[in-house]
Amino acid sequence: MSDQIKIDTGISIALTGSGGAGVMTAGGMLLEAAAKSGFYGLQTRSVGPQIRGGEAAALLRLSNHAVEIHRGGFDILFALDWSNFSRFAAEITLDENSVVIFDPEGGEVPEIVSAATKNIIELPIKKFASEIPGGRMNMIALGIVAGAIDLPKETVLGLIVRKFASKGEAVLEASRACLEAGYKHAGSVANAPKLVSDAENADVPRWLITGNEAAALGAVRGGIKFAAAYPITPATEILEWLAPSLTAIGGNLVQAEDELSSINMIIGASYGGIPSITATSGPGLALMTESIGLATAAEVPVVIVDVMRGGPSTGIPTKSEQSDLNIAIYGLHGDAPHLVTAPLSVADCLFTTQWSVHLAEAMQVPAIILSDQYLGQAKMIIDKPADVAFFADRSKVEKIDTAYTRYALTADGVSPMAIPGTAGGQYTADGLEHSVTGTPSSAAEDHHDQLAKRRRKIEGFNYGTHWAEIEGEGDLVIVTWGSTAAPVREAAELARAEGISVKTIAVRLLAPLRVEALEAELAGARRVLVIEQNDLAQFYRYLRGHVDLPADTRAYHHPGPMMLSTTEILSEIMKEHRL
Amino acid sequence: MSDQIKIDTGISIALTGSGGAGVMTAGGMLLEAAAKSGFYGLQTRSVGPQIRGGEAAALLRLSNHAVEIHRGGFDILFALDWSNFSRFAAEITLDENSVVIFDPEGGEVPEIVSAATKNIIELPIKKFASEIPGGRMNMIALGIVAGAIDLPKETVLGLIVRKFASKGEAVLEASRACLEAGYKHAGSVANAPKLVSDAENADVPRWLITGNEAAALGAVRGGIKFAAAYPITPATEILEWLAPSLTAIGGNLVQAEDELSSINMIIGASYGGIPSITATSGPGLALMTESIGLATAAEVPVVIVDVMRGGPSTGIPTKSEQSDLNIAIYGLHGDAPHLVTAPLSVADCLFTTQWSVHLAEAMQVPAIILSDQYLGQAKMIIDKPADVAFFADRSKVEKIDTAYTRYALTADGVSPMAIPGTAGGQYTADGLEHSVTGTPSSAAEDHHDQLAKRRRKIEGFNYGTHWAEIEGEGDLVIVTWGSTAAPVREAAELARAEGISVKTIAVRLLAPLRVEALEAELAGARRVLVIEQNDLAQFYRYLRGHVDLPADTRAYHHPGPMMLSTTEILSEIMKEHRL
Amino acid sequence: MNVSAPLKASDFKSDLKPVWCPGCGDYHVLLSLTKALADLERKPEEVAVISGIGCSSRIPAYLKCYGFHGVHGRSLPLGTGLKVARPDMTVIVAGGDGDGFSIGGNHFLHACRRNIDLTYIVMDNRVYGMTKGQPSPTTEPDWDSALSPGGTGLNPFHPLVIALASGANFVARAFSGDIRGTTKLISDAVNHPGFSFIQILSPCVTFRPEQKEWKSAIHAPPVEATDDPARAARRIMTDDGFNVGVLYRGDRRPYKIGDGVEHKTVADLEQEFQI
Amino acid sequence: MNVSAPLKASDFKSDLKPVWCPGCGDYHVLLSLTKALADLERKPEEVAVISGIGCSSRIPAYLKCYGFHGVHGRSLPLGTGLKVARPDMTVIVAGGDGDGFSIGGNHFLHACRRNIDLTYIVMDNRVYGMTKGQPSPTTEPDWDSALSPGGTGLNPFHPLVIALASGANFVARAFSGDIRGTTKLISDAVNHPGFSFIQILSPCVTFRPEQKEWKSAIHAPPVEATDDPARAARRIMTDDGFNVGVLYRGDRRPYKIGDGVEHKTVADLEQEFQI
Ligand SMILES: Cc1ncc(C[n+]2csc(CCOP(=O)(O)OP(=O)(O)O)c2C)c(N)n1
Ligand SMILES: Cc1ncc(C[n+]2csc(CCOP(=O)(O)OP(=O)(O)O)c2C)c(N)n1
Ligand code: SF4
Ligand code: SF4
Ligand SMILES: [Mg+2]
Ligand SMILES: [Mg+2]
Repeated sequence: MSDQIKIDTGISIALTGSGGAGVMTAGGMLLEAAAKSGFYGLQTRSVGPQIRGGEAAALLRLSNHAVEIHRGGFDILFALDWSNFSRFAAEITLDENSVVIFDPEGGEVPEIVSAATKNIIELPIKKFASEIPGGRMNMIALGIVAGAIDLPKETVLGLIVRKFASKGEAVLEASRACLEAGYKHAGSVANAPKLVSDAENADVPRWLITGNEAAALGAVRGGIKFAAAYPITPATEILEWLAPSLTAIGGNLVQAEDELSSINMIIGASYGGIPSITATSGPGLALMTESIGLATAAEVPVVIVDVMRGGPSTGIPTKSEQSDLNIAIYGLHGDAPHLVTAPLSVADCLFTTQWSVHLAEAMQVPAIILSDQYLGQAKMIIDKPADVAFFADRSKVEKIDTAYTRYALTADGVSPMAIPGTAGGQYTADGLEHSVTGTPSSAAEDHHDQLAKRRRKIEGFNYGTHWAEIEGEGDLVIVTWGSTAAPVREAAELARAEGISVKTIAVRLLAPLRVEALEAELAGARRVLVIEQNDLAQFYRYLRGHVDLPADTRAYHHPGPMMLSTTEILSEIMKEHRL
Repeated sequence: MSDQIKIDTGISIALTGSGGAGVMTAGGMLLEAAAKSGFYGLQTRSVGPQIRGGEAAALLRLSNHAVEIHRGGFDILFALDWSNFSRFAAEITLDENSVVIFDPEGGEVPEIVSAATKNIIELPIKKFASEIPGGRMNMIALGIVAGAIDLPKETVLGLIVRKFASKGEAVLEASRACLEAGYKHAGSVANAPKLVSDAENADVPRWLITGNEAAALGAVRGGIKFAAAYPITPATEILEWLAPSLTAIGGNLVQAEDELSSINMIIGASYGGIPSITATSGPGLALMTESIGLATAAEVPVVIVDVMRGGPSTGIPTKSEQSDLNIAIYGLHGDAPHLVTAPLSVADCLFTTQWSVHLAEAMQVPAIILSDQYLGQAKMIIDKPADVAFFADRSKVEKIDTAYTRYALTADGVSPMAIPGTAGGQYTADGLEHSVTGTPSSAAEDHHDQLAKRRRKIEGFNYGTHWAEIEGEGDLVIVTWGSTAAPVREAAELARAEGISVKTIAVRLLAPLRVEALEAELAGARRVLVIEQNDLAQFYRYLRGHVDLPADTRAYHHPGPMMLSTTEILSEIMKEHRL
Repeated sequence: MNVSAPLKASDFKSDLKPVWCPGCGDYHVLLSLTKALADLERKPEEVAVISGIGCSSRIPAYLKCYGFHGVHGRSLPLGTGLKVARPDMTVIVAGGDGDGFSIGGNHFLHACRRNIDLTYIVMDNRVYGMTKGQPSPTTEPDWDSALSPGGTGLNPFHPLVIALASGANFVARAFSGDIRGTTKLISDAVNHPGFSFIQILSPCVTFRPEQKEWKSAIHAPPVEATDDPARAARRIMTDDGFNVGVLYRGDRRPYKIGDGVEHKTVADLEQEFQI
Repeated sequence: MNVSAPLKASDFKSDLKPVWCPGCGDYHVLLSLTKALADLERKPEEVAVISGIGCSSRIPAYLKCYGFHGVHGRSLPLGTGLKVARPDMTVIVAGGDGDGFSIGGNHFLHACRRNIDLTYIVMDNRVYGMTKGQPSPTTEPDWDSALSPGGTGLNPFHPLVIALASGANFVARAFSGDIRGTTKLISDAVNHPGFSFIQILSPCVTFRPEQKEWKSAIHAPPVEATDDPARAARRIMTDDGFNVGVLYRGDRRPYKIGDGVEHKTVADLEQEFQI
């Protein structure tokens, strides 16, 4: 086979425009129309530095089967204008098959675009819009693209009605007319790829959701009833979804003065027996580590979602990166074993959060969930998630007959907890080292016992098969985690279609690492590729530290802001294959 | 050779007593008298849970050559009384050669003591004291022990005069009389070991210093002029020494409201061109990590001394442990390379701190120094430290002719800094990712360039041979760090005396790890032992993650509160030797 | 324990021996707290005492209530989370002046403002006892110490004024040696809705032996408690710092978000994602 | 740049285009600040502007002075360290209400108390602009938002009162739209010794469009600035929040520890360890 694998999994579309052009609205409607028409897809957004408004790009991928991430190239670029296009150029890779549509009033086609493809179509969109009273370019673009890729007009019209009905007849009419105009000119883009529906998938019930929403929902599905919040990009949506939702289900969300407070609020609430969560990003997580250590030592379950962004420091708040692995695993002072998990897709944000709530509660330990800006903010069409039976189910003492020992040395390390209010269960939770009763102690025996107990309870737990998603067989094994799992799994599938056997291990449970299981899965591996999105190959170093890897193990990694793409990973697979 | 190596390096003495008995005073005078008499030695203190007062043990080791740590067993135990002796029993290991002196009025000899040795000597110390007006048991004990081990009486008397002269003639006279009484009864302890002076060492100029004092002095020797402080055990002495000292040399120390503030104060001062430091322990370090990341990203040199104590959380504040390695190396969010060093002895606290100031300033990067409670608070007789030429010497722009680019991509990664006040050098330091000028940027190129620059400047620096202290040759290699270096080096020396060849590598520069140099040093190794004082074998995991270790590598480690002792490490060496 | 018989103060005391120095004011605070709890007729399991780090913050373990000895400076968020999630519990937060006004100052501000229904007791000894004698925000400007030779030169922090200015609903000053008065103030504070703050002057005999003199400086407030924060502030700002009693009683509504009732199921919430 | 000629406001402005929304109040603050610096006849290299994180905290990069855009909430400690270590620099700390009063509240308290000779400017828009519209401590209790549906129900934080109560030496309120007044207040604040605090009402037109009305609500204080903190506090607590001008001028001695003179050498310090 040739190195240039032809990838044909759906249609990738970029809509770009300057501030106020409304590309995100148009993109969102395209996505929803695809969803309603039985397709899958996703939309992400890329913006300039302005706080609000300013140039934006809506990046979509639509397909007749589930897709998790951009492919790495775009089939259609629709530029309402070219101002500040350079800001997005790196993200919008074009090739000779790409179709570019633009309005000549919006400036000259940039060199980088004209060098990539000859399929460049000029359409006077602005003029079309000006011919319709109240007409807007973005709605015309919507019609052109929807028509070009064969989305049914009625579906898009239905969305327009739902969206603009409340804005009055004039607005609605203008939008409708724009859409019609767009569909009319769709024929000018005859060489655009078409969406072809797959009868098998068409009727599966679908959801339209972001990873942040999915994580929040997973939390309440898992039994979360309390949250404390301090806003931070790109985690705020989790908190904003939880605020009304928790109140609705009889819980509470408190806006805290800072992250030191939010982490302690959830520890306090959870000490009170109420499953609790917070969400933040790197800078906030850094502020929380002292108190996550308290939760570890005092054995209070809490869940912290870290929606990662570019680091270090304030870094790049609006871009994705997997560079908080180190702090999540190793950021607590002292020997402080705790849980670290990572969702492997947008939909998996739901499962992983729900599972993490369950694990934290079962083991009375903090769990840090490493989501990221991509997973959190990508809007995705997914199959309606199955109900899984993971709930907060803490081991509690109900009736106390004899003296209660809060930190008793049980076989599995989990000691039944007395929830405040339980008569006879009174104890003092403590971050000082303590004896089995909770009394402060600096005796070597108590320290060793309690350290061993806290280690044992998370090392010995039965995590089942959820620690990773494993696919394929082969002596080339790719180990990955978090959002990078999506392009890895897609690339591996494409490689397999070309006859190359690749096994992928996407690790969901990062700490404690399931060393034995992982070594068993790696048993036949001749080569291992460890793939992730950060500069220091954090996961690779971590694996090396714990797992016996084949000599022929290589890290493939780069930091954000660019995601690792299916195409780039596929080309790494090819390199290994050629070796 | 037998497994029971006879260790004979000086005399180990434990003085114990209940609150107010004054064992620390007696111990301190014993140490000082030994120093004045040309010996070496050290004293540590172990106390009960009371905030102030309460039972205490003064633990000493005296020798005619430099000693860095307790041996692991005691030659002399002097119990003024037995109440709460059990609290210290684990720390005061006795064997059949140990001599025990006690006052029968102070209770029954505990089982654990009488089982260990038959050399138990009853002396009516309380009665002796009561016979002297104003007499105190601790001064009598001082006389007995000093006499028994052959310390010259005039020296001890001289100290008494200096210490008590200001308290009035009566007190002075009482102390003098007690001392005389003690010396008189020293003969009852005839079988105690004696201090024999070594002519070679006797005249070397000596200092009496703790590691915390040494670190503080190293800081000012390195050029520190500003400190911000938030008290925490066991780091406070560094700050308390710096407070008047910095003022005296024209600098400043500000007491901050918390550690979030203290770390930012030193970043602000250092941004202003003034070399700056703070000191803390695990909980405070955890609060600082977000802003240490800022210093990394904005390239502002600062030095943070973490005097480690038992963890996690509040843990065991008064006991030593090496469990903050993970947070020190990996505790910052994002990819944030910075320096981590660790002093290898009390005296080395001076060198390592001074060197760390130099390194931080040379590379414009934060340096975290991992000292610990043992190093920080042990009082030690050391040779007067040599002057080393490591100063703060930051690369600065003096005169700006063209546009200034603060974060210019230089070959070594270090970009000359404009110090506020320099005309034309105005720039904005930023924790947001930025271009070479410091302008915020989310462009992939800028992010990659700046990440690479910050990595390059610390990876490529020439650290010379200071990255580790390496001793001996052999196919058994011990790799260790921090305070554990002392018993490791001593045990290796004892093993060598028995004909076993052992090589020891005590790593001073923990991050960035000198991988090539370390691998070169390990080239001939057949077996490697990694030794440290924590529960999770943090250093071992870290080494595995970065260095190709021989298959036969084993971690030997345990958490605090007990230090790793020379005897226990020697027995590990024997195990490896027998294999 | 016979729960039907009224409980005595000693029923609230645990068997653990305090680590405090002999003579420390905190022993008296412990005593007053147990008396107040007995007077309040709470059951030990219905009370949670939450603290930070410091000598004073050791208090939870000496009680037979639920307790949480958290990290330095974060007792109020811990207590806030507990109280919001478990409004049925009586929550008392306790600690020192360093814990509450230095590292914990921000939480103090915002807890007052939030007006959660809990009681916050600060055992103010104008020093960091636990770390062996450094100045705290309430320390006199000329108090000499190793960390601030010759004194800090800083105006002391006015906890009562800040509490008032930030919205605390009940503000009082007590002296630990005055067991009867302190007991009464604690039970009044617990009974008062919203955030109640009591500054208890509690001598550190080890690092501030001169505080033994406080006993004779203490006096009752010349006038009744007011419900006007501005008047209360002026009064506190001009008093001599030894005026004990209730200084302000407000009537702000305590913090409340949800009503604790399940209006929707999780399945209801999921509707919004359906296409 | 000809340093001998007097500098104009534009000499303090960098070429960087602000990321702010069109109409944001912070543009005016930037303008007033450059005018004040010109009026103060400072050289750009003698001034450092230090900020945290938020829309308003972006301001240093838009100036031609030295700047430090630190992390969220920590601008005052950064500025404090700089000023204590480099007393020759003019230090201005600037940021938002979230940055300064929520996450940064503790530093605000203690910076006022410490009375370092610097100027702290808070661009108060009663919202978290940067994170897209959450309530801040100064937000009205009934302001509806996604994170606090129906409003927080909390009394707003009174920054001027807290500043006074904590010991700030100069306290003023300004309105960003009033360029002349704001310019004058900034230069007065910089000239005043010790810690000067200015709350600048600076509308967030995007998330709080109703703040465009502030323009008409603003008025001068009815009376002259006072040097009595208690009177100033009463006045501020009872004003309508739109009273602009200097509200308090104190005469506390600015913070000072060492005198910057080398009285001893390091070798002198080492003596104490010699046996
Ligand atoms: C994060 C952190 N910083 C510092 C410390 C050290 N520390 C323990 S208690 C204390 C001060 C206690 O003072 P206060 O709250 O007044 O209590 P007191 O001992 O006087 O009762 C400090 C600084 C700590 N435990 N954690
Ligand atoms: C530790 C941390 N927590 C949260 C954030 C997210 N964050 C950035 S700016 C901001 C609030 C800004 O509000 P304000 O200070 O009022 O500034 P404005 O944008 O309104 O000018 C927050 C919460 C952060 N950057 N760092
Ligand atoms: S040090 Fe002071 S505050 Fe602490 S226990 Fe002793 S007397 Fe009490
Ligand atoms: S969001 Fe508000 S504060 Fe931020 S720039 Fe826009 S108008 Fe200004
Ligand atoms: Mg105190
Ligand atoms: Mg704001």
